[in-house]
Amino acid sequence: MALFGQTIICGFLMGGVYAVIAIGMTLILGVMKIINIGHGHLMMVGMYVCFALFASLGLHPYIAMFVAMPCLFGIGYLLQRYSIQRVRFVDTILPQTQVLLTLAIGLVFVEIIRVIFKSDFRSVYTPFSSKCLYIGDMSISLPQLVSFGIAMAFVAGLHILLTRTDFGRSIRATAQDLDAAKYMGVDALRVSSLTFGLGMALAAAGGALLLPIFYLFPDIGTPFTIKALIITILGGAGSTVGALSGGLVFGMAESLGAVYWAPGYKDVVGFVIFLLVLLFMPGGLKTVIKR
Amino acid sequence: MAKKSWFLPAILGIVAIALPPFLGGYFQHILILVMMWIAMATGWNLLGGYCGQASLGSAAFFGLGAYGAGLLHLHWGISPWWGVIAGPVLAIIVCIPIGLVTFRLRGGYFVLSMLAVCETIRIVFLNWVEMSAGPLGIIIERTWGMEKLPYYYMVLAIAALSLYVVYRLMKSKFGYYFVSIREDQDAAEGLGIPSTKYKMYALIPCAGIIGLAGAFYMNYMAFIEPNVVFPLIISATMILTVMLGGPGTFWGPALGATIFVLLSELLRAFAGPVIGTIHYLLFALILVLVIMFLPNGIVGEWAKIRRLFRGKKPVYVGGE
Amino acid sequence: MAYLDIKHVVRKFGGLVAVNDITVGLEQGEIFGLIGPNGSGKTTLFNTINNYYPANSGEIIFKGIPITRMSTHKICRLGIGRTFQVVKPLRRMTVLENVMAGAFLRTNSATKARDKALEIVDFCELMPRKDMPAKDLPIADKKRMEIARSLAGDPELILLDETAAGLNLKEIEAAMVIVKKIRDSGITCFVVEHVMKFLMGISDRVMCINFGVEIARGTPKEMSRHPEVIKAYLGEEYVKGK
Amino acid sequence: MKKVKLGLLLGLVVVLVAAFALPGCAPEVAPPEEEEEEEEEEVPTGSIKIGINFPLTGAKANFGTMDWLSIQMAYAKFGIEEVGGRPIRFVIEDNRGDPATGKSAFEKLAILDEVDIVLGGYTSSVGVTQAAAANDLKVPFLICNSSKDDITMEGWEWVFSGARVPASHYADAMWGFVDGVLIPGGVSKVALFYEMSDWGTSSAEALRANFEDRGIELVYDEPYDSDAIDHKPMLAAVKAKKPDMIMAVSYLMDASLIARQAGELRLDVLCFMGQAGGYTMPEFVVNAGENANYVLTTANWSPLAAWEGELAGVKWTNQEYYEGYLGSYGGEPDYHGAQGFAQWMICLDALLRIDAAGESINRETIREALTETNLMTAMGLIEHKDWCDDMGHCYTNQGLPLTYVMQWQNLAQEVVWPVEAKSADYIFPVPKWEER
Repeated sequence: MALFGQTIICGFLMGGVYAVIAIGMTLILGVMKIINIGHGHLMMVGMYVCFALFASLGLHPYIAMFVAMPCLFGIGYLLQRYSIQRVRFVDTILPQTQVLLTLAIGLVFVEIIRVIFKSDFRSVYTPFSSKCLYIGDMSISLPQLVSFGIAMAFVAGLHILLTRTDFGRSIRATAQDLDAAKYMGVDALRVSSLTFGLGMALAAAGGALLLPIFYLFPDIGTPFTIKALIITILGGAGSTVGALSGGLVFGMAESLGAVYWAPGYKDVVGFVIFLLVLLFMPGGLKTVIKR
Repeated sequence: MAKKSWFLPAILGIVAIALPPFLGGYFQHILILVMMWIAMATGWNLLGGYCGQASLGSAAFFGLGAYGAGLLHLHWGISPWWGVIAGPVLAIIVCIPIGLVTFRLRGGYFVLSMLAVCETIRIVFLNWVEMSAGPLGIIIERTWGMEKLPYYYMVLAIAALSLYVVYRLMKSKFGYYFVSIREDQDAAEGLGIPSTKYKMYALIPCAGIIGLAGAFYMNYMAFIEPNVVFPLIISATMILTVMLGGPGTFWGPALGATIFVLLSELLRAFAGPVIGTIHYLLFALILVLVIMFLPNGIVGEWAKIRRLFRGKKPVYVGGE
Repeated sequence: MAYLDIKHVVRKFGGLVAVNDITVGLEQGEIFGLIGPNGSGKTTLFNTINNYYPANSGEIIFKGIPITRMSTHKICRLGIGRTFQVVKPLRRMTVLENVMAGAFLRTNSATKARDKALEIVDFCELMPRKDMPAKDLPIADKKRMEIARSLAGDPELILLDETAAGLNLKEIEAAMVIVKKIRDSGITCFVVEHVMKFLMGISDRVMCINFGVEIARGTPKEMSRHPEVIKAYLGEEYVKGK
Repeated sequence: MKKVKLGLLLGLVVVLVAAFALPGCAPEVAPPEEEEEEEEEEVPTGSIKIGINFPLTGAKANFGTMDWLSIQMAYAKFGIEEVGGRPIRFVIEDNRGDPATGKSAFEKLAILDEVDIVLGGYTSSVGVTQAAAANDLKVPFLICNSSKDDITMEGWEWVFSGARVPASHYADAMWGFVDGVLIPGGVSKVALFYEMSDWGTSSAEALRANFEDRGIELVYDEPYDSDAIDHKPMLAAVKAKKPDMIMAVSYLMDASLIARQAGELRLDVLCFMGQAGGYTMPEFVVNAGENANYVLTTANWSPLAAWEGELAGVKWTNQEYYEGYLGSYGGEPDYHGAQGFAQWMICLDALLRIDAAGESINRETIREALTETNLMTAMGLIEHKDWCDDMGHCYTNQGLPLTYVMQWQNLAQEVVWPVEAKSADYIFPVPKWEER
């Protein structure tokens, strides 16, 4: 029982952090129909910004986050505006050109970081990092709990942004029907650039939340890209609620897999979910939730 | 689609056959890699470039090909050269169910599903130690030690074969149907083309060719383990080589693979000592620029390149 | 038993009933026109015939073979070709290659397909453009190419969807000539048209539908006077005026 | 279309020509060492070329770089810049931790640069391909880190692995400790989990066998994915099995993560034993903090090991290497670095012995000299011997550096076993988490 409870707790808390990382992805996929393979790598850049601030000024990632996010927002905006946009509507034989472009961009960032910080492993360990609450035999890691809280705050904030503000509306309009949005006078390029920036900023936030409980090296990105993709598909592109629920479900699936199947196979759980959702529930969880 | 022209193949063939014996082992090794990648890129191009089903998981077929050879040796002590048959067969057997599932998806989702499939296979091979020796990998005795020419001519044959297969396919009904499916699946259906069936017809030779390359890799490198033959980077490299040369063109992938291997090796080995560890950064940057400015690859954008060299400003199709 | 029998076909999209209990029979060798205002369900009816959208109820029988649940490409193989209202050219293939793609339906040899395609291209007066990439064609030629493409598969019945839409008078004339030629070569034509003039000129029988229901049927002459039709097209008062 | 073809043809020809022409002038381009850029114009013909083949970029670069830096340290330390009037020159090749690239690099070193000996070998998969190439091309190859047993089990006579420890022998010193301390201390149930890699799996095989010989029950025995983000589920499962001892084989950061999360879960055991790797690294204590305390680990090198000796008239001590590295590169070295340091000592020693014997230095003589290596190094006394172990593994040119059991005490590593080498007493059983 304690084991099961512990497993659920772990999955749940990780899921929250995954959700933040995935929301960036889901926004970008939803609005621009771009699958951003470089997502995890840009998250890694955000983490390094936080790390640099921690190393130099001793800022805790939770604070450094608010520096990292604007940085990544800028990077994302520029990337989309001047690089990805260029190939988006180009008439290419492979329709997936932008996917590959994001892949290559990811590589570039990894190498840039590698040149600056080397391939060494970094970590931001504060005594707080291993504080815990104990319920009977089960433990809840405080930093994970805090991360979870912040994560939820971001999700809520983003949800409000998308539903209450004009900018949010224009984003959703573009997501639903690009041409229609254009006719209604939405500056699609601006919206998509801002969305991409936003997505990157959220990725950075996710990275910052991860930093105290995890560690850091230039190639950290790929597994997170894949997790984010799975969650995005699971939750349904363009939906914050979807991403959140997807994140939680995925997090728990992962830890349940690790306990009751085998730690080595836990990733397979994710992929299986991914394929099943793609095939039998194309809309993802959001369609279920809507009803 | 490739037009009939014996000129180019003849010249290249002569160069490819006649030159290597006069080269040192190192260059022979590089040429072997070039040929291996030509075969893989050409195979990928059949499904991705011509049939429009770009897959980010083709490393699965490479790995299966390699393991098809390796497992023979591991379990039954059979010479891995039989893998040249077993590898492709294994790849094809596995690719059929994969196709049946993933071909139900279109566009980006197909790309991702293939990625998921490939990663799943990698993890299974890592964990299922009794079947695949897991991360311990498989070591074999190499047939020829430092003698490289046999390997070279073998892989040259593989590359030539793959080019020939694709050439014949694209000249035939299949070629027209593949491209029709790429261009507009609905219209294709309306013309009486069973699209899923023909995607299969594209996938099978694709998997076979890549599997063949994998089987060769096993025999040449003499060591494989899942993280060496199934990683995302191999799938990605296949796409990037094709992107570089020109998807949906006959010579594109071959050109792309050649440039890709030589460029990365030149940067690493000969620029590396001068510019230090940033050589890979340079490499990645070049990739980005190519994808940005030559989205249809060198062959695909040949007209644009020529305009560039004539000093006229290239015009971008679509764009902003 | 008609050549193509459409019996009580219904097709719904969510709440909206796009095709509501249409029943019609086509005779071999005729040009049958289907008219109706925009959104009256003409194209939807076509899409149910070759099963892009499966019909919710009712059945479709071609040459005595029920094709209601048959997959699109099989239906085509059975001898029903079609063109699209929104043209779907195979963009990066040349006109000739487009037509060849159609021709391969009946042959496996590239040369045979090529000859067939050339013949059809000539038939549709596209010769001068045969090596042009389809995406660069003007709209009129795109539509013509689509006709050629489906003809290449030797259909016995061809569904022509708004062939005249967006063409100028001269082009319409030309199109009419071609459709006539097709019919004369013994192929039954089922023509959906928005442009009255086009249909009136060529069709033997015309059916008019609105909101998915049949409102009139008869010869072109009758139709042009039929109050319901005029109402559907021009509105109530014109009927009174007449 | 025709034009395209023509252009293409030209393009291909140009590329091919370039490919063959450029490398031709390569050896001049390749500098011996970063800091010797200027002299590299006229390289003395008769120089002794030392090939360096490590991952210097890519994900594995951290250890590759550590090896290379340590080799440079040793080179500077012993100050021998020429042997028998022939200057020593390094030719650096970066393999990105990818076997195919590693092979390319090796071929280039052996064929193009005509090096006399190659130092390299980090990660099992690269190491094994390099070793195979070395044996084919008949180039002496000093392998530094790659732990894969098979590398020296193939009977490759050109491959020398004195300083590196085969994966299945990392824990040798531990068994004494197990028999002498743990079993009497009441350890009967062990939970074993290991990184899903060659090193992890081969280690696990050896450990499993030895535990079972001693009638110790393995209550948990699973591989895990070393770049997993959250190891708690696995640890929770382990906890549920109530083992007396944890035996963990971990790569690097996952080690500290596991130690930390074990603490968070209050996973109480009599003894948490790590298998070298991550548990011995400086990063471990940085990232695990307090949780590092009392963790025991096997090790095949320690800055505390009192190795010392004299080579080429220069006195050295193990401690000195450690401090030297710390001083000049601002980071602590671990056993990978020490192996690099040792490998240069072995290489230099061989060169000097050949010279002393008045023979000319070439691949053949180097190989012969290496077979007679008997040298005290930073990894202890190194000999290249052929021998078999009780698992039926037979090795060629394989040394067997002494291994230890160490324990983290107040955030510092102490050698606790074997007793004669100990720097502190072991603490066993370790206190419960609540009581810390």
